[in-house]
Amino acid sequence: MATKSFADLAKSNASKRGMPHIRACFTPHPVWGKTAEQLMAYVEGDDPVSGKPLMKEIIDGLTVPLTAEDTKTGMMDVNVGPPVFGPDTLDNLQTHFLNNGMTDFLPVIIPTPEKVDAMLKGTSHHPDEVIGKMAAGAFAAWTYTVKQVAVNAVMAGCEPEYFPVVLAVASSGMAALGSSTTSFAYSMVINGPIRDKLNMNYTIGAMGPFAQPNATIGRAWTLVGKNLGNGGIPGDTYMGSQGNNTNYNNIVIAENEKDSPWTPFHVQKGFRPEENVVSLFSGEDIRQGHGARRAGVLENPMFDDQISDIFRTLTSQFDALVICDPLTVRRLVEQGYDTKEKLMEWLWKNTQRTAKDYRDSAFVYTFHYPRALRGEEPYATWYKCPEGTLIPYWPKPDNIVLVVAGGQTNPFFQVGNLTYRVSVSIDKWM
Amino acid sequence: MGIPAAPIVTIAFKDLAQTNCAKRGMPLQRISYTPHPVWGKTDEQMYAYLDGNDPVHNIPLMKEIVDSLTRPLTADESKTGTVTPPVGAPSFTDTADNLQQYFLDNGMTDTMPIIIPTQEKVDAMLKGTSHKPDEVVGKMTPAQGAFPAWSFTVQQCAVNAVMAGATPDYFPTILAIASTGISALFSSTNSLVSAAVINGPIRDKLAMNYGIGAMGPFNQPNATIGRAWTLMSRNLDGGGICGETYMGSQGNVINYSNLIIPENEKDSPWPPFHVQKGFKPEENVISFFFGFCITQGQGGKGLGVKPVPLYNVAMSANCSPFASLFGALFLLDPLVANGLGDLGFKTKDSVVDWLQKNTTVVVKDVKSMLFSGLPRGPEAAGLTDDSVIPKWQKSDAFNLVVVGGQTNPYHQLANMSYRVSVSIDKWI
Amino acid sequence: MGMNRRKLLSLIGMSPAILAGATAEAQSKAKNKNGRSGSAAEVKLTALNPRGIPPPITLIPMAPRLATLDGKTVYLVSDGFPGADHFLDQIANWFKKNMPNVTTVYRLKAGGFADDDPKLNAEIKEKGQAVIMAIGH
Amino acid sequence: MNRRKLLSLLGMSPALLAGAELGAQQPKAAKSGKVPSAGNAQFEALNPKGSPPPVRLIPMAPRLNTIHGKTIYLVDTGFMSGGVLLQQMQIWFNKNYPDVTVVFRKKAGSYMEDDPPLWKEIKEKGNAAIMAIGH
Repeated sequence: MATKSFADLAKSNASKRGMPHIRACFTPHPVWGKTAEQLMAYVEGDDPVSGKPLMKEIIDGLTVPLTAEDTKTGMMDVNVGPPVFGPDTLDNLQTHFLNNGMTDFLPVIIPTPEKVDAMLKGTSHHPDEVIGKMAAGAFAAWTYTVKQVAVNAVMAGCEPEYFPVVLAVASSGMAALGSSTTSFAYSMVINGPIRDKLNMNYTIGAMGPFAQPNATIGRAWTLVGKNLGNGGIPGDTYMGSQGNNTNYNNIVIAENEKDSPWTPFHVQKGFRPEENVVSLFSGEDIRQGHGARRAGVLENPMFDDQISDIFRTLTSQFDALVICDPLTVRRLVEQGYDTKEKLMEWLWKNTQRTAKDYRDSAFVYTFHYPRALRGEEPYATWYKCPEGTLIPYWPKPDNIVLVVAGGQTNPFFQVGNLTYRVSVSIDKWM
Repeated sequence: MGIPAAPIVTIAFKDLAQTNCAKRGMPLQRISYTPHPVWGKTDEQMYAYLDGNDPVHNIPLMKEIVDSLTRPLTADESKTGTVTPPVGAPSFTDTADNLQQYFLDNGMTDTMPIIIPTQEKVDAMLKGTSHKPDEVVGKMTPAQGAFPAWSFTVQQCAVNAVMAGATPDYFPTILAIASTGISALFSSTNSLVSAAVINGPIRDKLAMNYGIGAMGPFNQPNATIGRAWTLMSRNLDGGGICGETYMGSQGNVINYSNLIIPENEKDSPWPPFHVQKGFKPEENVISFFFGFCITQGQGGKGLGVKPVPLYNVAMSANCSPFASLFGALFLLDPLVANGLGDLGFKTKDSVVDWLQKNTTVVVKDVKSMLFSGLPRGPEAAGLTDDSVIPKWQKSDAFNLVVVGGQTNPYHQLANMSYRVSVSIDKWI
Repeated sequence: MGMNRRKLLSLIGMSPAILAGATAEAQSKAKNKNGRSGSAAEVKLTALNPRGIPPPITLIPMAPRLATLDGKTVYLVSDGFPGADHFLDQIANWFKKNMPNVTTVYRLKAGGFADDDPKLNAEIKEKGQAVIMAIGH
Repeated sequence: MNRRKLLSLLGMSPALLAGAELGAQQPKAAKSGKVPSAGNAQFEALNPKGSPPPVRLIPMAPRLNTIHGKTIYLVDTGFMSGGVLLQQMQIWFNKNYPDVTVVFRKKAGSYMEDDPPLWKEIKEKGNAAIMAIGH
């Protein structure tokens, strides 16, 4: 029994898991926040989807004998259409891709065999090599080959030199359009010489629509999520109630290594400086640092304090990805933070809240409380200690990621409420 | 002024200074540069700038300044008359692939694939409006006062609309956007962003998405109207050139497609946004917002485990990351709008009044902020460090719009202020 | 400092390719990396220019230079960006040390970065012979 | 439920389902009538989709002939207020089916996690289960 908003999802999910005729029934939506009386009215009322009395439908579902269809066994293939569309005009192909949910509703480069072959020259891997599995949310994971990724890279507008980065991202299996009622955001940080080889932008306008590699690699991740992971179908494999604008191109950050005195992010994760690496994040959003309590102070701006101040506005269900302009980093180094680790440690120690505020947060109850019950630390302690105890926002300093990007027109920083997931070598896909 | 002047600019603004001088009629101005920044440097460090070299011309800075005030002018430096910067040929002819490359290489796109704007496609787009192709729609500049405003015609808007992937029945909305002259790529060292809320029957006529995934990449009108705005902000006013007409130090991902928000009027308990602004319900209207960023509204407390979530408390708490330079634009899922009704907030004004009074800051926390929003003049009398005051003095800093597919009672919150509403019907 | 037309106009934010007004063909021939030249791919299209109409620019002749700064009064003007006042103080110190008979006068321009300050301009015109202005961050 | 409706539930649009050649269901010519010479040049495009795994069908468990005298488990998956809804259902059963034994249980872990001990208990002591999922 689910709520009305999940009707399509419930039926399609049941089908995908092998029970297409499951007798699901629905109550009005939502249940959360309704009083006992309002919920009794749900029980005594009708199923808003079928129009029949809810309880009668439940009892029938448990007692009406099964049909032949209900007891079928065996395997059922899922059809994704022909390997090739056309021949047809460019306009008709553009319309076909658009009308069949294979795009982000913006124009694509039509993936002709010539263009896909040109893209495949960007890697040494064989076109038929299966490189990953991807599932949008709790659905069956689809598999995909180098060539299938290449089709999506062409559509996004990538050049063949970008293909190893797209392959590295696709090989992670991390869907860019995960399905949850929360509208998630996704980010990738790129390190190593490839940033300059591809002419990525990590200075003025770094995260904006100003550089082809940044834009099209980010966009390819969304198209891969849609076409290779069957994600992004509103009401079915995408349930984000309001949607997230960053899903168009995702938050692509090439670290500004040359203007940064700190170790690059991939070296922190154990890679050598000359290796090309892409690191993936997922979470809520990205906000600017202007709301910090000492933002814009002229003398001695104390950016450590400002960053910590913004942290208290995040949800600790996700970690923090801080993107500092080199000017901000220069001030932080002058304050004594000559390494990222020193600042991560200070931020972790000095961003605290009471155990009561922690337990009050909705997300924490849904995701951390069950882990606390199983005795998993630090959640068990955070749920047992007295309400007034000051506890850190995150379990450890590593939950805070510092990355440098910006063109030094002003000492700014932005904070993503985003969790580090995985780093993948790009060189492996050259 | 008729008196020789020697401008000194920090090196980060080199391109901007040169092109700005050129655009204002003095392309050969003798500019000197210091290392960047000056802000926050000690007196000794600054004196070292003077003793050192101009990092661009590699000659001693002070010697250069004195020289630029005394070395006689060249002929070019005293020229008068006018010059019109060219914008290239009216059309370009090549294969589809080469044109795609040409538009990209010459900074006419957002670096992503476009629909090649052929005459046929532009003529088809022009059928979306009754206005003549050569009618001047308005003026636009990447930043008021900093750059001269360009003008543009219906046809030039149509070219950008085709490139974005829009269809002719989206064109009136795109023209309405252009007519405001608001650039989506506003140039400031801050990386600012724009939003546009759409009201009226046109939302359903164009099958816009105001349900599940409304602000994500799941709908053609939402996506292409927003993208057209960015393309127009590049091409119609020479904007979006990093280091010259776009100075955002880190850039902002929202600039790709901007926040195009069709309001979910049918599931909302309140009058639509445009009716609040004095338009009739059946009018098609687009309202503009401008600011720093948008958050998922999950950080604040108040959405706790209590049986009935305190939406108003959560909304107020979620304002904490924002500076008061811009206001708070709440994008409420219908579940939250209706949930507020259950909590006794029957009208938008009742919510806004509660928020304005209860979203507070302590004076000592904000007084050192550049954008502190502290009241000046009489209201500031009697304020001490520990006084608790509203974060925003006036309730028009708060705007509420309903959008979402009711899969969860969430709200998103943009640190943005309302600017203007314009009619779309005018451009049909 | 002679400046040819291309360099001058490229300063106004136009990339050279557009300046020359050349057709796309000449520009992107080398860049056609996108696969074989089958007949369909070679078909030519004509695309319209998406740009708006920039206003004409009135050239302003630069003011005649001074023969020398000795004995002159130089106004040091800040546009109000943080640190500019300190910076201009150092310039005043430099003049005191290296060109003692140059008189420097510090003024903060009124209004925001981009606002004009006619009152200040009038004062400078009346009492000063040169200006050094600090702009930026 | 015909094959088309079933498969469209799997997120495939009808056009794809039919696997029809694109050419076969040609959208009408460009609206502007005169089709430009370059515009009708023909191309092929590759399908960008990945490869979904086949789905293993699971037969549904045989139904009860009646719920009278039976034991029904009400399982709360941990969604906000889900438990409150099921408690109302318990009251409803007590009023309308007094001879039906109703057992309320909260599934362990967050909503996507399995709870084998609970399934085992329901299998042993229960005859049917009603599960509340969603917000």
